[in-house]
Order: sequence, then structure tokens, then C-alpha cells
Amino acid sequence: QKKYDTGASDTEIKVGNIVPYSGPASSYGAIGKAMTVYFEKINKEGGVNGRKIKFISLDDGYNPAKTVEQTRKLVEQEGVLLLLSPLGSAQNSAIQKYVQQKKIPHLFVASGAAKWSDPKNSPWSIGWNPSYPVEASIYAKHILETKPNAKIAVLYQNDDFGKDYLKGFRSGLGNKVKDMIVSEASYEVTDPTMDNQIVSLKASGADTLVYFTSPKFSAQAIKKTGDIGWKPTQYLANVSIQIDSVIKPAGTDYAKGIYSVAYLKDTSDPQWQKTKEYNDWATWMKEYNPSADMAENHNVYGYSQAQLLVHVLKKAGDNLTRENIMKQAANLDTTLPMLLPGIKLKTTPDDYALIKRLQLIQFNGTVWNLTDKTYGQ
Amino acid sequence: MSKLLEIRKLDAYYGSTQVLFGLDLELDQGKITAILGANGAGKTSTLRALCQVVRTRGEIRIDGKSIIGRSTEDVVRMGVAHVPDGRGTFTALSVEENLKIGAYSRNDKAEVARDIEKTYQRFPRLKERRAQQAGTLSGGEQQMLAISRALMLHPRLLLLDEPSFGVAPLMVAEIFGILRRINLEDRVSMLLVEQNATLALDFADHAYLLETGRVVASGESKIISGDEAVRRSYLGN
Amino acid sequence: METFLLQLFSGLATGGIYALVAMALVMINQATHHINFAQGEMATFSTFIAWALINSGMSYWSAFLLTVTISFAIGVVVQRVILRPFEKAPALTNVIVFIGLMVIFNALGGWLFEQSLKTFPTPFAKDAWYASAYFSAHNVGMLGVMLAVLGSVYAFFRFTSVGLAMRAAALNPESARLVGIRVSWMLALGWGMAAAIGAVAGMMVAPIVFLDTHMMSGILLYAFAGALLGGIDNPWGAAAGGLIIGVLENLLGAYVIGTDLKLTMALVLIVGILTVKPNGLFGKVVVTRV
Amino acid sequence: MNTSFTSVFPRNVGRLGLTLGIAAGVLVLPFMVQNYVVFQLTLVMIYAIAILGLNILTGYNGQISLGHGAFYACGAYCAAILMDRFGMPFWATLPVAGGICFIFGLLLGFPALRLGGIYLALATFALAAAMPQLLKFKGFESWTGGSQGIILNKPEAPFEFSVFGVPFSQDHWLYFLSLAVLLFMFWIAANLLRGRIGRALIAIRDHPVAAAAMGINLPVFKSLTFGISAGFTGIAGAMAGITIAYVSPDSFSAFLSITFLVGVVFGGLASIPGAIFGAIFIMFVPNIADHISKSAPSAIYGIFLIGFMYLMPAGVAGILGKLVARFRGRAAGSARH
Amino acid sequence: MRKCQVVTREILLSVRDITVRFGGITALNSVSFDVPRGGVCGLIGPNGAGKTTLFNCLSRLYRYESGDILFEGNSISNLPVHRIASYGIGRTFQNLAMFRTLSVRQNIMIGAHCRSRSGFLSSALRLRRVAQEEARLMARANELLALLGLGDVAERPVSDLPFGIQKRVEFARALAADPKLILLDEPAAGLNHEELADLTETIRLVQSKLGITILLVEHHMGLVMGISDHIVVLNFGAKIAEGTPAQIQSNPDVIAAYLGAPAAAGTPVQPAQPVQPFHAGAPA
Ligand SMILES: Nc1ncnc2c1ncn2[C@@H]1O[C@H](COP(=O)(O)OP(=O)(O)OP(=O)(O)O)[C@@H](O)[C@H]1O
Ligand SMILES: Nc1ncnc2c1ncn2[C@@H]1O[C@H](COP(=O)(O)OP(=O)(O)OP(=O)(O)O)[C@@H](O)[C@H]1O
Ligand SMILES: CC(C)C[C@H](N)C(=O)O
Ligand SMILES: [Mg+2]
Ligand SMILES: [Mg+2]
Repeated sequence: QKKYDTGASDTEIKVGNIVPYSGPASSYGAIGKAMTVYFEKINKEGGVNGRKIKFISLDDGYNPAKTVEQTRKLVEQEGVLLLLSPLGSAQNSAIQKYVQQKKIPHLFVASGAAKWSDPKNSPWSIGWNPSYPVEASIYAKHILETKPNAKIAVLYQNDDFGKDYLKGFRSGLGNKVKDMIVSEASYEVTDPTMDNQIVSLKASGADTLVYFTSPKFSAQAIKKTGDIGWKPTQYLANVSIQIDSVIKPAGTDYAKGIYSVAYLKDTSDPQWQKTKEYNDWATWMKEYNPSADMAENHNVYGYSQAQLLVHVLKKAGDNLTRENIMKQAANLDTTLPMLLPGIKLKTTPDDYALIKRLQLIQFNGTVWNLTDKTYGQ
Repeated sequence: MSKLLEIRKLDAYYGSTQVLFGLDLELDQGKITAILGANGAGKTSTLRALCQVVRTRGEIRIDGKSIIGRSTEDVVRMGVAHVPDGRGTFTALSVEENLKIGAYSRNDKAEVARDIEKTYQRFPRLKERRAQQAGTLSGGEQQMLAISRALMLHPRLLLLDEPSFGVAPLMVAEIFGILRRINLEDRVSMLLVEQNATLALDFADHAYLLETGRVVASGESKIISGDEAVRRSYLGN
Repeated sequence: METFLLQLFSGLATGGIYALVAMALVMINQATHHINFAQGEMATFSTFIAWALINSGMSYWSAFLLTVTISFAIGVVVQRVILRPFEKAPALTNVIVFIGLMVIFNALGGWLFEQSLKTFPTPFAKDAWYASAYFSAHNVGMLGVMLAVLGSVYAFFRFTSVGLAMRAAALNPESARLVGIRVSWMLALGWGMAAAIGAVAGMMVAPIVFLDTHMMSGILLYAFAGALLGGIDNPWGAAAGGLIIGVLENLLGAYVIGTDLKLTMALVLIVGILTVKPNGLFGKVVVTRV
Repeated sequence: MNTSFTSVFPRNVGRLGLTLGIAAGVLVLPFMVQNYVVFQLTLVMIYAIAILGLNILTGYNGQISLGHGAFYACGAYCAAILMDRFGMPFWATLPVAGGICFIFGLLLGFPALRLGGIYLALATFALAAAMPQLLKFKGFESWTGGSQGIILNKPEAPFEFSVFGVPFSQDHWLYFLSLAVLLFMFWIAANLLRGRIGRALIAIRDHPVAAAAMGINLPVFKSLTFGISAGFTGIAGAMAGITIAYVSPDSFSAFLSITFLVGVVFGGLASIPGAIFGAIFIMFVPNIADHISKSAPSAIYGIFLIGFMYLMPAGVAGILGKLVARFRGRAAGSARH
Repeated sequence: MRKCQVVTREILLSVRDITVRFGGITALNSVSFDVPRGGVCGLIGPNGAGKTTLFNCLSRLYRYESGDILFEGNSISNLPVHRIASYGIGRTFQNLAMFRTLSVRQNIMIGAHCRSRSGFLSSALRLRRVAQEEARLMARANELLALLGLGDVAERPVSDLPFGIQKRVEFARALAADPKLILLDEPAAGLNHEELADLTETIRLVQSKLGITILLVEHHMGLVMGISDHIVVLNFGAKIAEGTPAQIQSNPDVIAAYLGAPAAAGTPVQPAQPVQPFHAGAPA
């Protein structure tokens, strides 16, 4: 007994997506591109349960107002069955209410804000990124475990990405927060350099530095820290751990010893490059996305999200109602090839936090070492 | 005598409005020709057409070479200097810079410096103001500057659009004296638009009378000044 | 005290970046009387070219020279092909065209060279004798380059007749034609030179802020402010304005208001200064009379 | 701006017919298209109000603003805060937002008096660039919701009925509301600009010294114009906040201000109906560009921008004006024979 | 030549010891003179003598270093620029200062700005009195268009018009403000003989019928001498002579500095000659 909602049929499943192909965050366009070409591959191989995926990816220029318009276009005009991985916290907040009202599966939201793992208030939204507060609390925990008298300086991006981290971090430190954090500095994405902030943070006498920063600014900040001869214990947000586009520009010597957490494999890390999972990924990249940068981690991110959706659709079988899709997405227990070993994707109807375990990693001067610590359930 | 300038059947347009209609005019080497006409008759437009600042059709030859379709710059480089109506001052530049700019298409630096000195002798007022921003000069001072700037080009043909405009009586005499001397000594030909018809006809060898973009009379100045209609409208006696 | 010095010098270093871009803005303004909003993106695009050249194995200085030349050509071509039809169009139409150019260059850079962050080499050895903890070799080198560019721009406008002609052409194109100046080519030359200066700026900035498609978008605003603060008609002023803003912003951020409103405060201050001195600190007051 | 009193009978009939046709279209259209398109059309009207506001300042008065996104943001946040924190009904927020933006604009009009041309452009652009920061500022966070922004409830349609079998939806309700606001604002603008005030504004733009000599009080006129312009844009912002039902700093980046200016120039400087065309452009052209290329949609957008400017340097209004002039010229010409 | 009635007339404008300096240049050096109500007062002098500068002081565009200007007995030295028009001083500009994009009619209507009241709010709501006022301005503009023979070009944007016509538009614009005093800066420049006759007639008409006092700067001696009751001569920023046209014409200082020897050949100076009335249209 086949059951369909708008966007699904015997031959086709329509999936909507919104990423900034233009505007200040256009580098994330690579994620949309990766998903697009992954579905090309799936379609070429016969689709999902015999149905082709029609992936409609639209540009919102990172402007939440435009996200609303594009979402409505996808839902009302294109008639998509579900939304996959719209990008950005504010952008998704803008459509949060709409998707709940319209009961559209809003899957694997590309944002780490805590509100995407809140089935009570947003039963139709499931986030992808480990929530920023949770990730930040891991750093707090690690500091408390290893360096309980640390004097901490925090650099964060002045938006909800940075502030979510900061909030999680502060609560992770618990009642020691006042003693431990000696300075905080924020920056705007329009700031040309980080020099000012780093110099100020150093002046506070801190011995531990936490970067809740996006890639480009992470690179600048780590570099400046090294340049002025400051050698604190450093922690770096997961969104910025790419070796080729953050660590190498910053200087591998300056980055040595940095801690972070990971759940995806870094494709520029030699230790993975021999594995079958990497090879599958690389073959796909070469065939379907030849002009893209192999070191760009967005290509792993989009690849994995698309794979997870295929998994959900497969599980849903011929019952392609929005309700069933949501039911499947809320009852996941799986893993994906490009996830780090040991990382599981698990959801239940009362717990939408997809990636629960995170691996603490440390940069050893050439690659990220997996430490023996994982956090989470 | 060779024709320096020949204009045949010249039409000129601003956008789609035609302002000159089949104008014929010629000027001999070393001579002075005056153009008379009422407000809006097309005198300024004729001079502009010569410099290819407005859209034109027909024929204009300088030294036998057609200039229709050439750029203004090229025409100027053939030795045509223009004292435009409204003076065309480079208001934000200094007086001296304005003079230097006048000699832009020349390559003889030392000679240019000498010419600037000559200008200062002719118009001591400009010397006093040499470093002043040219836009702050009085109207008449700017007119002196415009004429001097045109002379800096060492032209063969000088187009004068109301050179006496806003100039005090004594200075008008002075300026026309200078122009006369340049005409005689350097054999510079001139096309003169001037509202002071008595003065113009006295100064020029030939004259053309324009009405709404057409030549209605032309001939030697003396003959034109005898014309009844001209006397009534332009000379007032 | 050490922190203060560090802040001061890092302000100077950042200010040097603004100053370089500001000079490109002065160049284009003197030549065309416009502010080119695409200046930053064109500079980034040039830097991408330099990056590609260096990556293909060319030595730094050859790549540098070649990039400056190519950028000059790009500037000329952009003026000749894209902007020429707009020479007589109203100023705001030109502004819109510049905005169009800005997004085009930005998108082209990302499309041809990928969006990912790139490192860009510096020609100044890290341990050169002039390097210190306060001021890295690159910072010193960059200021040197800035002074060299400044000197050339100043000399160009001050002493050459082409420089004068360029200003004249921008001020009053019609009169300029009437003295034989090829106005259209003056504009093209101005665009070429501005693009070349922009390229130098880009190549000096990239080692500090890294190269990506948005490298200049933040910088342009500050450079714009610097140029106006110092005086848009005056290369010295613009350079000084850029440096002042760099230092001001750093010191304000460090000691006065903290980092989250430093952009706002810096801009408020600049607008305040401009209200008192509407032509900038070192700008010439041009009187228009009736 | 043409206050010709020579009314020719056939032309009036033609104009009346055109007006009625447009009116009918505007009333019926929303029931012929999907709700999503109704939403887009609503946004077009909202942008048109904002662009009209900017045009009053930049097109008519010659003060270039690259910062009107800030007023739009201010209006949107006023509406959002008043609804969210003070439970004000949505319609009541419009005049308040307009008023607050008017005052805000008036205050900014004072430094603007001293700054001309690009200096003013910088000052206003700085405002636009600083706006997201201000909205995120810690001190205001309890009101603005910081970088999270504020999620609003969309106003429900107060009536239930259907037209051609299409039920009157929330989107229709907002559409007609915006239409009403649009008509009101355009009426006000036309009244202002067609008479003594409009002439004075243009006089200031064309020749400030002569304008002052004619007795026009430059400081008062310029700063009031700034205020009015900001007020228009603020009301548009409030409508946008209500319609989109979400405000956040990211929605009001500096590029938004530039977009408004694009709308003004595309529509035509100093043209009231031009604002509509400008709004259509900024609403739909990015979508077309996105449709053409995912790799570089902005390059396509840029090409469109330059291309349109090339074809219509004086904007849509300029082209229409030319066409009308030619048409009338022909009509007049044939009448004479 | 007209009889000079200076003595009996009330003083309308009084310039007292005005000094203006630009950097090192003294553009006006302690200049004083009076303009009686109702006549035409000529202001002449060589180029750069300071005539336009004086006008700019009278319309408060330039600040003067010292001295005072009294209009109807009141000092205008502290008035802002935009109050001058409503005080009753109108002007034209030597190099034109038109609102280029507007039509001739609208330019003239702007001239009446200071004689109209409707503000932002009443205009925005289109109150009845706004429409009434607009109609009044329109009627006034039509009168002036007729008076100055501009009817044909009323709807043309001024930027397309020849210089001479623009000058007339400027004159009409100044008249629209119902001034008591009009400052004319070289109104005859660029006019041919016939047009000059027109202008002369218009000035006379304005002065006699509308009772407007005129302060006239002009290098056209025929016009100045023919029409002025009283002439003030400036040179290098200082007043060098003052008197009736006849007195001025025979003043050796003025001849040396400005007029040149009347007999000298080739000079453009024309003897003052009565200009034939040409314009017949009466003002409404
Ligand atoms: N820029 C322009 N656009 C449209 N029409 C113009 C323009 N300039 C001049 N005209 C028209 O062209 C015609 C001729 O003008 P032109 O300036 O050549 O006259 P002129 O004889 O020099 O008059 P004047 O004595 O006023 O200087 C006039 O009817 C005028 O309206
Ligand atoms: N803003 C200014 N800055 C500097 N100098 C000025 C300024 N305005 C006027 N001047 C100078 O003051 C002197 C008087 O100028 P003004 O324009 O009053 O002369 P004018 O008598 O009207 O001359 P003209 O008959 O040539 O119009 C001139 O020499 C001029 O250079
Ligand atoms: C993972 C990233 C795509 C998320 C993005 N930085 C954000 O704002 O939330
Ligand atoms: Mg002329
Ligand atoms: Mg004067």
C-alpha cells in the first residue's frame, strides 16, 4: 500500500534545499553543490526504491527574509516532500514556525543551535550539527578535568553561532566560570583582522584560549596568536578544523596541540586516505564534482547529509507521507561512511540530537590525533 | 587664397532636435569671420559642431580634410582652439593649472612656460591670482582665463564664443586688441560669435547672419553692416 | 605598556592595509570623480591571479609584476568595454554599474578559483632584520610598499602633465576635450592605474588576512572611510586617514568600548570628524561660487 | 511631477481605463495565483514603499543614502518588539514604527546637512554596516533577541470567505493590507512631491545655493526630507517584519541598503511609479539569476544590473517617459495635419 | 535722460562699510552707499572689482568681515540666507543658477516659495488650502510668463534653453517672490541689440509699474547709462565714484579705470542712447 504526500510519487521524490550560493556566506554553496551531485549519482544508480530524487536547491544569499520566500516557493510551488539541510541558524529560525504549521519535515538543519533538537517545540525539525552548546560544554569539561586552574580567554564570533558556543561553554564551567574566564572578545565577520582581539586577550594574562570562530577567522586568530609569541592551551570549534583551509594557513607549528572535537573524517588527513570509505567518496567526487576542491570539508558534509536522507527514504519505503518520513527520521540508529569510527547517529521521538558522541581530537603538527576521549552517550 | 574652413550643408542635433539646417560657411586662412544672430539662432551650436561636440551631418573640412565623425580631441589637435560659451573653466584647478592644461597637446615645455609668462603680462589680474582656484575668479576674470587658455594651444583657428561676455568695456578693447595682434602676427584665423555687432563687424572681414539655424545673409562685414535688417536688429541705428 | 605598543602597532599594520586600498580609491576618484565600489573585489580578483601564477611555479616578484600588469589591463578593459557607455550617464547610474561589477568580480573569483581560504606568500623574509615582535617583517615591508605607491601616485598627479590632464578630464570632460585631452582614455588610464594599485594592495593584504572571495569586503568600508577622512583628493591624506582609522579602531576596541561596537564607534567618530571638516582632515576645500 | 492642467478628453478616458484595469488586476490577481506568489507580491509592495522612501531622499532631494536598510531594520524591529514584548496589535505598530524612524531619520539628517555627495554616502553606508552590530548589542538583547532575532505570529485574516473558490488566506489578508498601506503612502508621496514641497526638494537637488536664495530653508527641508524618507522606509520595514514574521540582524545586512538603491535607480530617479518597477526588480531578478546559474548567481545578477542600466540609463520611468513622449508627440503631430 | 530724484526718496537699502576678504584678497574694502526706494541704481566697475561679491553679501551668501547692511532700516546681517527672499530682496545670478531639470514654469513657481506657506503636513494630506495656494502660484506664474514673453517655453526644461532665455527665466523667478529690491547681475550679457531693447523695457516696467527698486550690475554702458537714476562705481573693491549717469560718464577716475576714453576708436563704449520701447505687453 503506497502512500504519498505532495512531492512523492511512484517515480519521483521532491526534496528542497536552501543554501547561500551568493552573498557573504557563498562558500557554503559547496554543500548544496555536493548534495546535488550526490543525488545525481543516486538517480543514475536507479534512485531510492525505484524513485528518482528531484533535488531543488535554491539560493537565499544568507538572508533570512529570502529563506522564507524560497522555502515557501519550495513547499507551495515546487511541492517538495521535505526540506533537507537549509543552512544557517537565523535562516532556519525564520522558517521554523512555518514548517511546523505546514508539517514539513525539516531535516538535518545545517546549524548547531540547540533549538533543532527540541521535539516538544519543533517536532518537524531535526538538526545535523552537534549542538554548539553541547560541543562547547565538552571543552569546558576537558579544561576542568585537565587544567582546573586555567585562566581562560574566549574569542567568539558575534552572532548566534558564536554566542551559542559561549553560552554552552559558560554553563559547562558551572560555578567556576567567574574565576576561570578572564577575558572574552568578539569579532564581526566584517572585521578585516583579529589582531586587536588577540592582543587584548593575551594582555588579560590567560593561559588557555578558546576559539569559537568560523574558518577564516580561526586561521587569522591562530596565526596572530603564534605571531605575537603567545602559547596558550588552545581549543577550536569543530566548524573550523579543516587542515587545508584553516590549520595550514594559520601555520601548523602554531596550531600544534590545539584541541577540538570531530565527527566527520578530514579528507586531507592521510590516515583516512587509505580507507575504502575515503575511496568511495573520492571516486564520487572525481566523477560527479570534478571541479571541486578535494580538501574542502563541505564536500564531506553535504555527502553525508545526502546519504543520511537516502537512508531515511529507504526506510520509509512506499509510505512516503511527511508523517512517516518524520517518524523514520526520529527513529534513527545508524552510521555513515565518512563519520569517524565510533560516531553513531541516533534519534528517538523525544530526543532529536542526532550526533551524540563526539571525539576529542588534538592536532599533532600534521594531522588530528584521535585522543582516547569521546564525550556524550 | 586657401580655404581653411569649409562647411557645407551642415545639420546639427541635440538628441533628436535639429538646431542647424543645411548651414554653409567658409573661412579663409588668416581671416576673421563673425557670426551674428539672435538668442538661440544656433551660433554656439555652429561652433560646437565644428568641434564635433554635437551630433552633425553634412560636411566640415579643415584644410580640405573632413572632420565629421572625428573626435573633439582630434579636431583640437588639428589646431582648433575654442573659447566656449560659459567659459569652460576647470573650476577646481588653479589659474595656472588651467593655463597649463590649455597647452596640453603641445610638447614644448620651455615655450609653454614662456607663453604663461606672456599671458600674465597681458592680464596682470591673472598673475595676481595664479594660485587661486579658478572657479572663484569673477566672471570677467574667468573670461580672460578662457581666452588665454585657448591661446595656449597656439591655434591656427580660434573659435570665439562671445569673448566679450561679461567683460568690462576697457578690457573688451584690450582683448580685441590682443586678438587683432595675434591675427596679424601669427595669422591665426578666427570665427567670432559676438553679440556686440558693432564691434564684431568692425573686427571681422566677413560676417554671417543666422536665424533659427539657417544662414540668412552673408558677405563682407562692411556690406553686412549696411544691411537694413541687420542695422535694426543688431546695430540699433 | 607592551600591550599598548602591540595594539598601536597592530593598528598601524591594519591601517596600512586600509591606506593602500584608500589610495586606489583616491586614484579612481581623481580620474573619474566616482567612488568605485568594485575596487575591493577587483583587487581580490587580481590577488587570485597572483596566487594562481605563484602556484604555477612563478617566482614571487615576477608574479607580482605580471599581476600588476594584468590588473592594469583589466582596469583599462573594464573601462573601455563596460563603463564607456556610461561616461555620460548620471552618477547614480554609475554607482549601480559599480555594484554590478562588484558582485560580478566577487562571483567570478569564487567560481574560477574556488571559495576556500588560501594562503598567500609574503616576499619579506620572516626573520629579516627589520622584523620585531611588534611589527612583523611583512608589516614593515607592506608599509614600505605603501610609501612607494604613495610617492608614485603623488608624483604622478603633482608633476606630470598626464596627471593634470586626468584631473581636468574628471572635473570637466567637455572642456578637457576642447583642449585636446583624450578624456575617454584618461578614464581608462585611471581605471588601469587604480586596478594596478588595488592589485598591489591585495597582494600585500592577502598574507595577513588570507585570500578568499570576501577578503576585501570588510576592508573596503574602512578604506573608504580612511580616504574620506584624510581627503579624497589627496593621496597623502588618504594614506594618513587609513592609518588613523587602523590605530583608532584598535585603541578604541582595546581600551574604550570593547570589540562588539568598535566598528560602530569608529564610524561614528569618523562621521563626526567629517561633519566638522567636511572635506576631510587634509582635503582641499573646493569653493563653488555663483 | 507634471502638473499640466491641460486635460484632453480622450487621454483622460485612456487613463481612466488604464487605472480601472490595473485596479481590477490588483484586486483579482491574488486569487488567481498560489499563496506563495501572493506573499511575493506582498513583498514587492513593501519594497516599493521602502524604495519610494529612498527615492524621496535620493531621487528628489539629491541626498544619496546607502543606508536605508538601517531604517527598514529599525521599522521591522519596532514592529517586532512592540508585538512581541508589548503585545501591541500589528496594525498599531505601523504608525509607531514610522514615527520612530522619522525621528531617527531627522536626527541623522543633521549631520547629513554638512556632508554632501560621497561623504553622505559613506556616512549612511556606515550606518547600514553598523546596524547588524547594534541589533546584536548585548545591552539591547533583552528587547531585540540578539542574534537569534524575534519570531512573530503572522496576523490571521479576520474574515472567512472565498473568491472564485479560493479561501481568503493569511497571505491575502497581508496582501490587501500592504496594498492599502502602499496606496496610502503613494498618495501621500504624490501629494507632497507634486506641489510646493516637491518643487523645493528638486530645487535643493538642482541648485542648493539658488534654492536658499529663493527662500527655501535648506536645513529644515533637508532634514525633514530625511525624516520622511526614513519614515516611509521604516513603515515598509514594519510591514516586512509582520509579513515575514521574523526579524534578525542577518536580514538587514549592508547589502540590503545597496539593493534599495538599485531599486531606486532601476525604477527611475525622482519617479513615484518607478518604485514599483524597482521593487519588482529587486524581488525577482535574484531568483532569475539563481535559476540560471548555481555556480555564480551573483555574476548573473551583476550582468543583469549592468545590462539594464545600459538599456535604460534613466531607469524604467525614463524609458516609459520617453515612450509616452514619443506617443504623444506622434499624436500631437498627426493632430496638426 | 531721466530726472534724478535721489534726494526726495526714502532709503531702501543702505550698505555701510562692507569689507570682504578672501585670504589675501580684499574683494570689498569698506564700501558704503545707499539705494533709494523706487529707482534703478547702477553698480559698475572693472572685472573683479567686487560687484558680484557685494551682491553675494546682500543675499547673505558671503559673510562680510565688517560693516552692516540695512534694508528698510533693519540690519540683515544676522539673517539666514533663506530669509532674504521673504524680506523682499530678490536676485539673478551672473552665471545663471537655474533648477535645470525643472520646467520654466516650475522654476518661476519656486521663485514664489517664500510667498507661499503650505507645509509638509498640509501638503501630504492635500488640504483644500494647499490646492488653492497652488492655483494662486500657477496664476502668478502665468502672469510672469506672459510679462516676460516666456509663454512658448513654459513647459520646457530650462537646461535646453539658450542662455538669453534662461536669463529671462531667472528674472521672472526673482519677480515671483514679489521683491521690493531686485539685484540684477549682468542681465544684458549675451543679448543682441533687439533683445536688449526688450530687456530695457521690461526693467522699466518692473520698476515703474510694480514699483520694484533695481540694483543693476552691468558692463553694457548703453543700458546702465540709459536706465539708471544713480550709479555707484567700484574699483579694486573700493567705491571710487557715485552720482548720476552724466556725472559718472565725465568722471576722470571712472574713465581711467573703467570706461576708457569715449573718443578712442575701436572701443565698444557706446554713448548712452535712448532705447526704443519695444515690449508692449502690459503686466497684469
Ligand atoms: N543641450 C541642449 N539640448 C537641447 N537643445 C539645445 C541644447 N543647447 C541648445 N539647444 C537649442 O539649440 C538651439 C540653438 O542654440 P545655440 O546655443 O546654438 O544658440 P545661440 O545662437 O548660441 O544662442 P545664444 O545667443 O543664446 O548663445 C536653441 O533653440 C536651443 O534651445
Ligand atoms: N570665494 C572667493 N574666493 C576667493 N576669491 C574670490 C571669491 N569670490 C570672489 N573672489 C575674488 O574677489 C574679486 C571680486 O570678484 P567679483 O566676482 O565680486 O567681481 P565682479 O566685480 O563681479 O567682476 P565681474 O565684472 O568680472 O563679474 C575677484 O578678484 C575674485 O577673484
Ligand atoms: C555548520 C555551519 C554551516 C553552520 C553555520 N555556521 C551557522 O551559522 O549556523
Ligand atoms: Mg551661444
Ligand atoms: Mg560679477
